[in-house]
Amino acid sequence: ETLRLLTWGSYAPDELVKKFEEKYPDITVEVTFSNNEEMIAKLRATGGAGFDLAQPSHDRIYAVQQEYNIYKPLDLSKINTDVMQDKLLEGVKANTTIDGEVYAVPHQWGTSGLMANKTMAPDVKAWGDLCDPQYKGKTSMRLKRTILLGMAFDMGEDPFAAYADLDKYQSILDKVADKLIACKDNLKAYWKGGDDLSAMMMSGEIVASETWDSTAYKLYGENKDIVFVPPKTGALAWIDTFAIPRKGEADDAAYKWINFVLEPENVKIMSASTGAIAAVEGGKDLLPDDKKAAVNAAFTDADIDNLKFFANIPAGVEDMEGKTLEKIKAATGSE
Amino acid sequence: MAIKPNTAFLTSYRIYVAAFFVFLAAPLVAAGMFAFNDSLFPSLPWQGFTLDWFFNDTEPKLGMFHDRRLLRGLYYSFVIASFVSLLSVFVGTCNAFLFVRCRFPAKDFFYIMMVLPLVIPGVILGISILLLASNIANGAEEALSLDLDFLRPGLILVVLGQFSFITTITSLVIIARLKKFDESMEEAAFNLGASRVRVLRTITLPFLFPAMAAAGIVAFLVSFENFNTTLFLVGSEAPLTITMYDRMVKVGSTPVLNAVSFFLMVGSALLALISILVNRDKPQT
Amino acid sequence: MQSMTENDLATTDNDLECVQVRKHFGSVRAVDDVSFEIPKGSFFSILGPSGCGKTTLMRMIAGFESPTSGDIRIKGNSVIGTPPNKRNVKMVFQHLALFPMMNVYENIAYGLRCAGVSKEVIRTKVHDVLERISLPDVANREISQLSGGQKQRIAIARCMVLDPDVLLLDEPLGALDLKLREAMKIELKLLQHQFDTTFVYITHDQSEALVMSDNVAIMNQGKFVQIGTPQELYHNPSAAFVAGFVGDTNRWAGKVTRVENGAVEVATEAGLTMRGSVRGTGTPAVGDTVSAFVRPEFISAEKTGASDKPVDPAHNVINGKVDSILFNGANSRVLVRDGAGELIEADVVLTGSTQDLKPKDNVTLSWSPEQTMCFKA
Amino acid sequence: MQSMTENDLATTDNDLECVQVRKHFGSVRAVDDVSFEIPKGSFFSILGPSGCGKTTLMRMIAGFESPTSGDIRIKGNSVIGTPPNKRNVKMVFQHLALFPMMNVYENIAYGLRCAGVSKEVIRTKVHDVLERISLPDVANREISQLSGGQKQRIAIARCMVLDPDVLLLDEPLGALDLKLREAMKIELKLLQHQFDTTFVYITHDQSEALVMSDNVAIMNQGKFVQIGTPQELYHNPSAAFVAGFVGDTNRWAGKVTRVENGAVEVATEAGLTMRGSVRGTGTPAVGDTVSAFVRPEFISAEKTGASDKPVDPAHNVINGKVDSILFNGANSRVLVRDGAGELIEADVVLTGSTQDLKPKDNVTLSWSPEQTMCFKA
Amino acid sequence: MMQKDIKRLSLILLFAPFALWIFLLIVLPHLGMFYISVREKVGPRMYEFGLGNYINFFAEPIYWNTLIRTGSMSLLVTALALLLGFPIAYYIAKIAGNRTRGALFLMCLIPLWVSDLIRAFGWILLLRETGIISSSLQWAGVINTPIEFLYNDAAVIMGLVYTVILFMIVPLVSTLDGMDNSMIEAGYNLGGNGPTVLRRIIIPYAMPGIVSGCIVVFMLTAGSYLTPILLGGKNSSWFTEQIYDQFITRYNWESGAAFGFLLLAFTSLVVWGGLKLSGQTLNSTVAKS
Ligand SMILES: Nc1ncnc2c1ncn2[C@@H]1O[C@H](COP(=O)(O)OP(=O)(O)OP(=O)(O)O)[C@@H](O)[C@H]1O
Ligand SMILES: Nc1ncnc2c1ncn2[C@@H]1O[C@H](COP(=O)(O)OP(=O)(O)OP(=O)(O)O)[C@@H](O)[C@H]1O
Ligand SMILES: NCCCCNCCCN
Ligand SMILES: [Mg+2]
Ligand SMILES: [Mg+2]
Repeated sequence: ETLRLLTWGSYAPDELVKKFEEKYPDITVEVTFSNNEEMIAKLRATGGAGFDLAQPSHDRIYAVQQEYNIYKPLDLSKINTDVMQDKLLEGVKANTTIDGEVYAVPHQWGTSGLMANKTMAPDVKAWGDLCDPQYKGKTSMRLKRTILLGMAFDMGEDPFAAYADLDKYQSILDKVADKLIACKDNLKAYWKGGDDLSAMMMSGEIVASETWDSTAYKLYGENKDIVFVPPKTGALAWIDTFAIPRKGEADDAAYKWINFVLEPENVKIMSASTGAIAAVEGGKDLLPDDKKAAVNAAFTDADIDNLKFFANIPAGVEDMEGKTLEKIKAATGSE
Repeated sequence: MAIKPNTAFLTSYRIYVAAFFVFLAAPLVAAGMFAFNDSLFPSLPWQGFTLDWFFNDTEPKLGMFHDRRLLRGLYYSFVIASFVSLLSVFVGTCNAFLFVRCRFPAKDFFYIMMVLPLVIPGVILGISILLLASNIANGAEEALSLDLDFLRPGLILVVLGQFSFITTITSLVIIARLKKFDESMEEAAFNLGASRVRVLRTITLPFLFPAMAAAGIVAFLVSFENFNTTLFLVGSEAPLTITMYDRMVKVGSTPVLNAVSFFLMVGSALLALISILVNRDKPQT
Repeated sequence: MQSMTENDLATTDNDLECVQVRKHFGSVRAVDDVSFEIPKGSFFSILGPSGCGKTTLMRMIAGFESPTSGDIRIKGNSVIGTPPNKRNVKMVFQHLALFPMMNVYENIAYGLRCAGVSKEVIRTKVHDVLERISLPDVANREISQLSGGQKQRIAIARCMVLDPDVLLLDEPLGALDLKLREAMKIELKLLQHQFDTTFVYITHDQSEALVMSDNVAIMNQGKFVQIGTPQELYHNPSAAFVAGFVGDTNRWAGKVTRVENGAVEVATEAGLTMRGSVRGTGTPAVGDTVSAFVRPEFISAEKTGASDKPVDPAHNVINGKVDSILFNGANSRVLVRDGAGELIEADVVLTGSTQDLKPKDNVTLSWSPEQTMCFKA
Repeated sequence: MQSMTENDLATTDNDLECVQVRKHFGSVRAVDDVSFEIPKGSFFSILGPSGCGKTTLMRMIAGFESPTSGDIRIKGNSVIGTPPNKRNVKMVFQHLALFPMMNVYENIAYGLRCAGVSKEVIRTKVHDVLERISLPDVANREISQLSGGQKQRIAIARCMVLDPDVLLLDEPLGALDLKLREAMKIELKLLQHQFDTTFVYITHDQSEALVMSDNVAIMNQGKFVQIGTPQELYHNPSAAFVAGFVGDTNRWAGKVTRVENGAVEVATEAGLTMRGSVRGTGTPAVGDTVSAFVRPEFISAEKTGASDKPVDPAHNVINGKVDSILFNGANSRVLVRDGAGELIEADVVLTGSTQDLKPKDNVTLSWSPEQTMCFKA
Repeated sequence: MMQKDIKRLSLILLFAPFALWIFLLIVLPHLGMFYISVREKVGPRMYEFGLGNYINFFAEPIYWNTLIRTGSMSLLVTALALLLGFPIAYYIAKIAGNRTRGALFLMCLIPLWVSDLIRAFGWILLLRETGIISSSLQWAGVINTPIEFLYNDAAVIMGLVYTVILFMIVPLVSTLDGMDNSMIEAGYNLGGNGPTVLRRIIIPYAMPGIVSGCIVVFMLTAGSYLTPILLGGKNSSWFTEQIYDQFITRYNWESGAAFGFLLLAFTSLVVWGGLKLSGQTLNSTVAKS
């Protein structure tokens, strides 16, 4: 039988897949790399068919499930929930329970924050510093919702709280948009994937950027001057989860995979590939040494306490954010 | 040669032509070159020559021939392209006979319909087919609790989506050839005692064969490199372009992508060569 | 139209008979009530202007079109309803339609293979027929490696190897260049002798039809106007159309001024008077309009007063002035402007000597009334 | 090659002169040392087999190729180095090259527009030239709506409206069908009279060249072999090539057995003996090989014993048997097999009477030694 | 009789695949898309008929600005492709020797050998601030500080021209190839100079090829996705990207479908206008090449 994974790039390292297939010789693993939006879009188009296990982030399940009904409830008895870090497990369960059924369990977590080249941009501490004129033409960000949220926090707002009042949220978005439009001039380019971000950072074309932590860790391995910087308003934390598509055809294999990748020696392999911290007890210690060093270089305990976990996205927010992003993208005159 | 322009003009003209071909080759050379760079990043500086990105079997420099996902992408691309070329050559041939040989009402209109898919943006084709298929599948599921799996994103939809516009290309190629066919050749064969089927088999199809082969090769190449239409229709069996795109945007590129590019360039060049040979085997009348 | 009386005889020595064959395309009567029969082993040509229905008639014989009405019989048996691949009538197409994807051998073997003949027999037959068309060595050539004349012969061989009852040829020389066409004319006739098969040859070039054929049918607007030997057609045309179409000729329209057992006197529109013999159907009376034809070679042109022989008093005599000489070697013509201002063409032999006619010379033209063919209009 | 002596005279009445023009493509000598001059207002043809260099020569005159060496002069001025659009030499192309995206009016007006002529003048000129080619009403037609002959005339009009010094025509009749070609031959000559412009006409069809031209140059393998009037070429060919290429002819290869001031006796390979006159350069001696040519129209064929007139004793006389008659109206031929087994062609007039020659008849062929042209091989 | 039956049968047999193809894969999906585009979402899994999605488009300047931007840049790309491609096509069809011409023609197809992605990838490697071009220029001493060639509209336009130019050259070569050389010679012979012959003879003659190439190129450009995304800068939005976003990021199939339809309508309108201006028909151009 085949296990069709719909997951993030690097969330299924070859080594691990091979190991899994050796352990379960009757299962072959097929991997499709994706991201939150595409996962949902794809599953929506297929009505939840075509894949046996998906890995959306914890904040992207509730509303989507209500609207499109693309996941099936998990059978928690088949999952080794014991190994999971309680706080994360409960958080995800709380976020993804509909009609008493749980739709997701946590896999790995990580943050979005800033990345800076210490020698060239020692002062980058907050989201807003990307717009600091002294780095004109040498900063970058991804034009997605993360930067909207980060910038909102930077401006003293609490966007997650505003989810309850969409009008309020809209006004925050408008403010953020103005700021980001004004900031446009300061940027070299919007990055679209880890690839161009790495290239720009490594080559010194930019000195600071919004980033996924894993990308920052990877670059730290190459160049110790490049470090992840948790913004002073708090890094945005996400938890990528396991969810089973409604028409998945290999549930058993899916559960086997979930349990398999949470085994400590496998977590090591996984984290080495993803740079994210597994949602198991002592997850951080299972990071490979260089990544652990990078995390330690980046985070103090205070930073960890200050993490802002993404809140569940209510229906309609994607649309509002989308429009805001379009507005920013379309705004010209700054060049 | 039509008429000889003066030499100074001709020289600058030639330089322009040469510059143009340099322009055409530049990005391919750039993409191909870094396949041999002994570095984890496909960029300058040059770290020395290596074939690791083709043949090495261990991370981090996993060569393309050991990279299961790329190989699987290659395999799916191949499967998709094969089906697409077979189907589109078949329908293209039927269309050629239809439009060259048959008379029927509103022929001009239908001819325009046949050409149309070529000018519909690929993204739109992909989306419209996805929407229709999903709606039918959802409808069937809700109303009849029927699982019409083939209407969900996946190989079949990708094949259909690509087929929908590639058939126009194959049709045009084969029509052009059939138009050159002297129908009296068929009559001559009848006259010599052949049955209808035999005429088709021994006269008409052999005559069309070079065009069918060329159309097939073009269809194969176009299918192999299609992105826009495929993007919306792909399921879990991703062809190479999609795999590479995901790799590049979602994982980060290493020179293995350059290696694949290089490999594809060589492959396409070979195919192109074959198509020339097929078309040149006999002087055609 | 001799065949009409024999419509119903089935036993026959004729390879091909058409009985009141008609073909209408919508309102176009492409072939209109054509009847003829072709005796075994003869060379029969159908000659007519473009669009007169020749190809349509031939396609009906070959089976590519079915007649609107009438019957077509091959060796006495009706073939109406027989599909083209079952008729023993083979056809050489205008552009030959040799198969370019096969070599010469395969082209010739094609029909035999269709008939399921065994490999060895095919081999012998193909080599045999190649011998007979004097091209024994080309079996393995590609079609594109043949000259125009060779292709022509291969196209014929491809049919003849099947031993057809009738071979149809639709303007097979049309695509060849001038010199080759001249040569092939003679060759075709020789091949027909060789194979001793009935050839039906379509052309709009009268010299082809005249040179090669035993019998020629003149076709116009879907109908056969006259069937006869080349000489009959040339010298005894039964209608003005035939007289005008076959061979070069001077032509006048005029009114009959006198009638006298088979001979008439005609005054042309421009004012000439000449005597002529009545041809074709219908005897013209005084006052009827007629067309008069005289062939250039029957008009003798002499410098006025140069000849010592007196002109035959029965002849038509006209004086004129040489307008121009169309020098064309043996086929040279002189254009003479007569008193009425019309141009008359006459053959001349130009030897290059000083006695040759020159423009502006005064000439006397004379020809006999027998050679002046008059048709009632 | 009369021009050679006048190479350096610049004042001239000649519209076109070529002086030792050569054109080599790599090792191919397409045109090799050609010199000639064409006087004002004449019709000059270049006649030669395919590939002999006619088109290349013409393209040099028009300016599309530049000669490897030699000079080309139009109205006495060298045009070497003048680009084609600055030469007052216009050209009618083989496939006419009418512009399909323009109508007739625009086609004709094109050249005038290029010359910057004002609108009204263009209008008058175009209508004028259309009158002169007798097509006053086609100005607004599309090219595709014209018949072959009309296209031909438009192509000429398009050039003539520019009043060229010389009009070049490269096999303009090649693409037309037989009947139309015949008609256009005469028409072209009339048009040239009309416009009174020098026409240089290329063809490989001798009858075209002979009928139309004032002077004809015979070209072979890049060289001019002879220049002369049609009659000169036909009756006094200066070389065996000309004798064989211009007009139909019987041809024998033989050895000289006797020489006698300008006359020779020749024994052919097959064993015939005949007397002939020496032509061309070089006087053959006894034992030399020669080619002997006799045109069919100079051979008289009589039924043996039928004629009462005695045959001229100076004539060559051969007895033979009629092999076949090629009936072609006024151009009929008889093929006679002589004692040596060779076929000899002679012209006959067939009147349709019983006295006409028939196959198997014994005939006596006779022709005069003057008409037997012998060239040293 | 019998022949007629066979004819009818073969007509039906040949028409069937054509009809299935066009109807099921082109007509029906577009009808479906249209149907979805006129549904308005009024709540989770609740829809109502209405033109809201279209109204939305026109009410929001960002959208139609992007569409117009996409359209005008596509026109620019088309014009550039024609300008750059015509001399190449002319060279191949009329000037190159018999042997080189096949090779040159094949070389024009080089970009077709690899996907859009790889082409864009190659350009990125060349154009980026630390890329090959900038580095070589520095190395050659032409510039002292690296220059960014990537992430701007010029890069997008160049990348697009690169991608589509072959679709301009191919139909041009085939029409120019069909043009009798003597037509050009006649143009000169009758007194035209180079520019006159080009303007009055060659271009009018090649018009069907030009229009056909332009249509295909314009459509391909307007519908392209990867190149503008990967090479574009901060301000370069492309309409297909917006369609993608509607569908994928914003889960809004209804307005995505409307956008798709608008793109189709807009590009068709431009093509129609182009055909009218040039006096050609779809039948005489695209269909011919
Ligand atoms: N399939 C057809 N449908 C309608 N009309 C036709 C068809 N085939 C021939 N015709 C008409 O029938 C007439 C005779 O045509 P046909 O081809 O037999 O002439 P032809 O004598 O062979 O002429 P040519 O010498 O030019 O070949 C013409 O008027 C032609 O237009
Ligand atoms: N551009 C060229 N390059 C090389 N050889 C050429 C070129 N043009 C002509 N030739 C050669 O020069 C010779 C003369 O060619 P040309 O076209 O002048 O002959 P032609 O007399 O016009 O023949 P035709 O009657 O067939 O038109 C031929 O052998 C031809 O192959
Ligand atoms: N907004 C949620 C982001 C989740 C990111 N997962 C990142 C995986 C990167 N390799
Ligand atoms: Mg015909
Ligand atoms: Mg020539």
